Amino acid sequence: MLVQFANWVQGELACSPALAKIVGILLAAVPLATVFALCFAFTTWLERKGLARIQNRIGPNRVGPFGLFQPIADGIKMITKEDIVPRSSDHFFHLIAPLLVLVSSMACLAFIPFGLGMTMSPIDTAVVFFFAILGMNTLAVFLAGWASRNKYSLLGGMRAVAQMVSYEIPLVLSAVTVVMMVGSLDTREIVGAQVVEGWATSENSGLRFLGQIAGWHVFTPWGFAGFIIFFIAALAETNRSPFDLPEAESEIIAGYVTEYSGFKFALFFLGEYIGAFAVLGLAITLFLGGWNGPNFQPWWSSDPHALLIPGFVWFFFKMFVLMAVLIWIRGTLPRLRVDQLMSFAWKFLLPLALVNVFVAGFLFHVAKEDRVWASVAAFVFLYLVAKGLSRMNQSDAPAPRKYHFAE
Amino acid sequence: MDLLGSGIFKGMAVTLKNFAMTYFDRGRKERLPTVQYPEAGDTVTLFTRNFPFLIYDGEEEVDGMRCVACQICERECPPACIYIVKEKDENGKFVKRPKVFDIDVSVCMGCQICVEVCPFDAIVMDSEFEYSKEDRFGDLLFNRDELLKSNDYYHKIHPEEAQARDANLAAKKAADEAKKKAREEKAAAAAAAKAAAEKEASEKKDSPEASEPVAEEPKAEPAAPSENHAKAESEAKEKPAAEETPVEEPAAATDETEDAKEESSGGSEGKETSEEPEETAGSGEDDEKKAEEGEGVS
Amino acid sequence: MTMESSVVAGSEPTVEPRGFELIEREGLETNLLEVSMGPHHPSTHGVFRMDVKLDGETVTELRPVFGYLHRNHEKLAEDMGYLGSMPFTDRLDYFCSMTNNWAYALAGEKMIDLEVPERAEYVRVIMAELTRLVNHIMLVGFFVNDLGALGTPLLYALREREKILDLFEWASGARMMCNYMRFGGLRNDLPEGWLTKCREVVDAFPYFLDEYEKLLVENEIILVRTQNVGVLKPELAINAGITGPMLRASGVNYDLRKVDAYGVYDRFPFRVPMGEVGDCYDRFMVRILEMRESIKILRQAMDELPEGPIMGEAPRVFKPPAGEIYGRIEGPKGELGFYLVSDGTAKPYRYRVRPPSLVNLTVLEDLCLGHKVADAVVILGSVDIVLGEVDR
Amino acid sequence: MPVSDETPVDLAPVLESFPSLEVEKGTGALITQPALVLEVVQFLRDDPRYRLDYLSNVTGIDYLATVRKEKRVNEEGKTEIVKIDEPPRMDVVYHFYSMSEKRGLVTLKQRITDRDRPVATSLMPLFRSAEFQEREVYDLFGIDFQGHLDLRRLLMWEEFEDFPMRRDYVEPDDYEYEPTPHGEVLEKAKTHAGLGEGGSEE
Repeated sequence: MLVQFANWVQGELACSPALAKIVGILLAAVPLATVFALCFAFTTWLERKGLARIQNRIGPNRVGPFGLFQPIADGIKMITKEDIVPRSSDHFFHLIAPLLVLVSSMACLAFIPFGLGMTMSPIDTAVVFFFAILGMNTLAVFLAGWASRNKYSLLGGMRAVAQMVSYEIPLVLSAVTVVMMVGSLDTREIVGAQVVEGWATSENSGLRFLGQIAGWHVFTPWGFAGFIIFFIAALAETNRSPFDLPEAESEIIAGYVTEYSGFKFALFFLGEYIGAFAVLGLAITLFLGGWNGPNFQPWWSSDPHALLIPGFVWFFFKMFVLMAVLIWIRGTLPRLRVDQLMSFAWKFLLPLALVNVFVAGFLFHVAKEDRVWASVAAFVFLYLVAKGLSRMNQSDAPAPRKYHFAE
Repeated sequence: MDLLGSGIFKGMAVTLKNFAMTYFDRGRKERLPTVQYPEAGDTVTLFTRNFPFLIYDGEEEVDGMRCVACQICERECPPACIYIVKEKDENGKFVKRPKVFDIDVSVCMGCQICVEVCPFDAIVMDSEFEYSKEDRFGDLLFNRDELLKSNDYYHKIHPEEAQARDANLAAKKAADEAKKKAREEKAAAAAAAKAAAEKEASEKKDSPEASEPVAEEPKAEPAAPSENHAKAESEAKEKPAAEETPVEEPAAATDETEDAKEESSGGSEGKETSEEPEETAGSGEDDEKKAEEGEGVS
Repeated sequence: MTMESSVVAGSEPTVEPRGFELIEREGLETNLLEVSMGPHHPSTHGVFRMDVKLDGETVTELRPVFGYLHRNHEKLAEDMGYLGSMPFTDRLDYFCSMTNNWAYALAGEKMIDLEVPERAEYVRVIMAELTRLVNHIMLVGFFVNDLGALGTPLLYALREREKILDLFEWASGARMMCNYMRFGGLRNDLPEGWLTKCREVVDAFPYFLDEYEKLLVENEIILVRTQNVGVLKPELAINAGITGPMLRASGVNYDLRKVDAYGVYDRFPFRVPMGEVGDCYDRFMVRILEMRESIKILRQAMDELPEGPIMGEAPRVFKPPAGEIYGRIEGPKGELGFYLVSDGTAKPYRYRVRPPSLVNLTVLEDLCLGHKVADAVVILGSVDIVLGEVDR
Repeated sequence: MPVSDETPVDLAPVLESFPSLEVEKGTGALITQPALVLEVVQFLRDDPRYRLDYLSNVTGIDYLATVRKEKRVNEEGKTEIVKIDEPPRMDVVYHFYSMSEKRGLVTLKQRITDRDRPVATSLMPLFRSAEFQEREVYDLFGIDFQGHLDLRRLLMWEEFEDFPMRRDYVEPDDYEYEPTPHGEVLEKAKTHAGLGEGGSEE
């Protein structure tokens, strides 16, 4: 709808191409910013409620029905709060850092196809651009830690750099498998490749239904392993539990956001969630079929490409499911230690991701015919590799112990 | 390690179960223990205690007050949050009533020691807990009139305890009555002998009858001055003897021993701490006299 | 911060200043990072400070600093009668007011040779074991919270603790500051129906523990975070006077409930769980296993609870003969001792609390050296301190 | 009544080895001079008849100069009350147990006669558990422990000057204004209100 509206406006403004371009960008950017700001608000509510239920509490229930207006109340509180800047901090960078986090996260969203024709910046090298811009996040976080002039902030900033740089490699490597298999860096093409064409446009409604799922990359051995690696690395990349070391509240207070208050803190908060949306959005695009989902032929249309449920509904549904998983993980797991975190990245995820790339190449080039057997073999192989790697890393494998009693 | 991360998945199953169970009725009781405070009721139990209050019997707040300003609670209060000034009538004599009875509830820790030491069941613990006030200092300093609450209220918040206390009081009163009667008879019989003995006593020693510990009942009239004087002397002799025994009589005995203990503890404290209210100075006597004043009320 | 102590009466104490040194590494001249963790740090369990020197993230020096909550409890107690200190003992270790009461009552009873009625002894055992449950469950909750688990286990622990606190409130009138025990017995008898409710709570507790263990014990992250972290050797543990679960986690069998058999503990068969390695995981597990043993004791004590008076022939105000006594019990945190010196008056001449938390802190630096900052927090969590008791 | 199952400790061997030790009347505590204490404790710790490997409690006691009354039987066979001048002193009290042998309790007191400049010997070289507890004694009583490696204030702040657990300690007169029913505190506080520092806003 929005797209059609945008096209119509651009058509009307065709007389002056420059103006049309600016209006076009605005028309794409404004809904993006609004929608994701709303998503952010809803996610904070969801997170608070979900965590509360996991912890046997009720959660916010005073502001609005089910506490739904709690994010608004929080927002008002954040905006009206005093903005405290430490006297000895680097004021300019202290101000810039939260903006940079938000901007880089927001920019990443531009490459995600939310629905058919709903990619804000449809370029051929979207995946590369995505990772390039995501890398800016690291810089911003370190800037915040450095500029605050606080030892905890500095520790948090350094942890963030170490962690994000290490986890970016398995993240990219697992994305590489998809790029290899699809043969394109364009996110739209990657989504398109996950539809089984023959089924999706067939007359049989059952096949049509399945056609939208069966091609998801997550159902292939390399895709499955890739998705798990990608997901774990995404947790670390977005500083979510159990990899939330840069802001580990039990060790370094709040890490790099220790010295932030008021609206700047809210920006960090917002930026982090938007970053999480972006990375999850990429995960959906790469492995979970993007905006495709089980769908039906609308009764009013005979167009084989027409869908009953619009694509963006599927996309946001998937995003919130993944978000819920993040919340669930956050409610359950304790945090890793710095050295364990790093060794997990370098000694486990990275080799596994590399092996996964080889497996993907093998399947793509060698075992084209015997697909089923090759797939099973690849699954088993990947599992064995993962297990072997974990064995190798922990020479004195921690295990539950038996205890004896003295009478 | 059989499966990678199996422990983690087990843990996640537990949290998922907890998440889901909060939406079921059975789970709600078990797993959602939150009480929505202002709407849902409080959970006051039988012995719930917060801060003390003073009981009065009947309708009249001040007249029905059980407290006789014996100051035992003031002395025993561990954080020293009670402050008592005795009331005097026009003649400068003490009335068995506190003029000032302040409790600084910002200091009070609700330990219930005052309730335990009170021989008159006059101070008990309240279960009220909503004490938020606008003024941090002044409003949290409760004076006598704020502290006074009726016995009916006490019956309402701690029924069993209140009944026990009432029964205890009634029994004590009956015992006192009987004792008073007996003493009146005794006093009448000994009156003549006493008058004669008094002369001797002023020079030498007291008569043996007078030296036995006589506990005055709470509701009794103030004794005549001459009698008082004699008793003061007798007590002065009695006290050191009481102090020598390291362990005093058990508390949970008849009211007579209880009274005796109050006497001795009150007396010795009166000697040690010179912070006894200076009103007593009006009588112009020494320590014994002070102790006796304390006695006269209890 | 100066490392020298202030000069006092007497000759100057011998202090070996542990200085601030520059370390050279591959031509780089770097400083150690000195971080003051606390007194308002999220996971120092109260107003506690660790002056930590970090080489990167590795702890090279750690000094515990405390006293922020110091109120000179001992001096206060010397200024009031024996009974007057009883409510103040509640505030030592505010999780375990019942055991604190008991330890003090025990010392006082030793001093004036008081007999405690049997029913009171049983109720004391019940209360003490409930307190142990409260303390250990809270400790485990906070411990996992220190590991970074966003409070989920902690809130489960709070949920269970609430039930026990309700029991305490029902019996004593207050949830935490119970002030329930008296020299020679208890302040009041258990109310009607209390025992039934207590049985319910105790019977439900193992199910909760099962769930808790499922959530935590096999979790790989907890395993890697706690095993072989902060290893306390038994020799050092004995020498440093470590007591309680922390000592037993190092494999030393010393439980005062067995050794002293105070109260009626000799009537309950129970086992004392032992650790082998002495690391954080052992300390964590020993506490969980102790809870299971506590439940056994509780069940038996409730079954055998005799009828009778709850208060012996005990005076409320007493003057013990001149002398001194050291009474100790196995508190949930370790040996809680009360040392009373009497000069024959109604006030103690000297009143001393032997706080298990304070003594257990002695080895904190030894445990933390060479580990990461994150481990220091976890180790502190496994030591189990309550600042009300450390600072007194 | 509360029984201890621990074996009572026979003090004879240690008294034999250290003839200068005394046993305090009434309490049964060993009394030693600061100079001797390390040897005695080492003996108690290492001798197989004791093996007191666990130092439980360390504390101090402050005794001011007092006159003690004692009943004595004089030459004529009559009891009379004798007044004895007790010089001021300080005791450092140690409670020892044996974890390995389940033995206890042995109380050891270091008696310091010079109360104005109290110097004791630290047990930290032998027992780590003395570290914090001796620091606490130093902090609250001002007893200087020779041989303690890290003798600093433990509970009071570093700038604090006096030793609060001493019997003659006078609390500083620095009340803040706060409405209280206790008149004299209020009066004291009011005098401070004018002095600026230490007083309060009101």
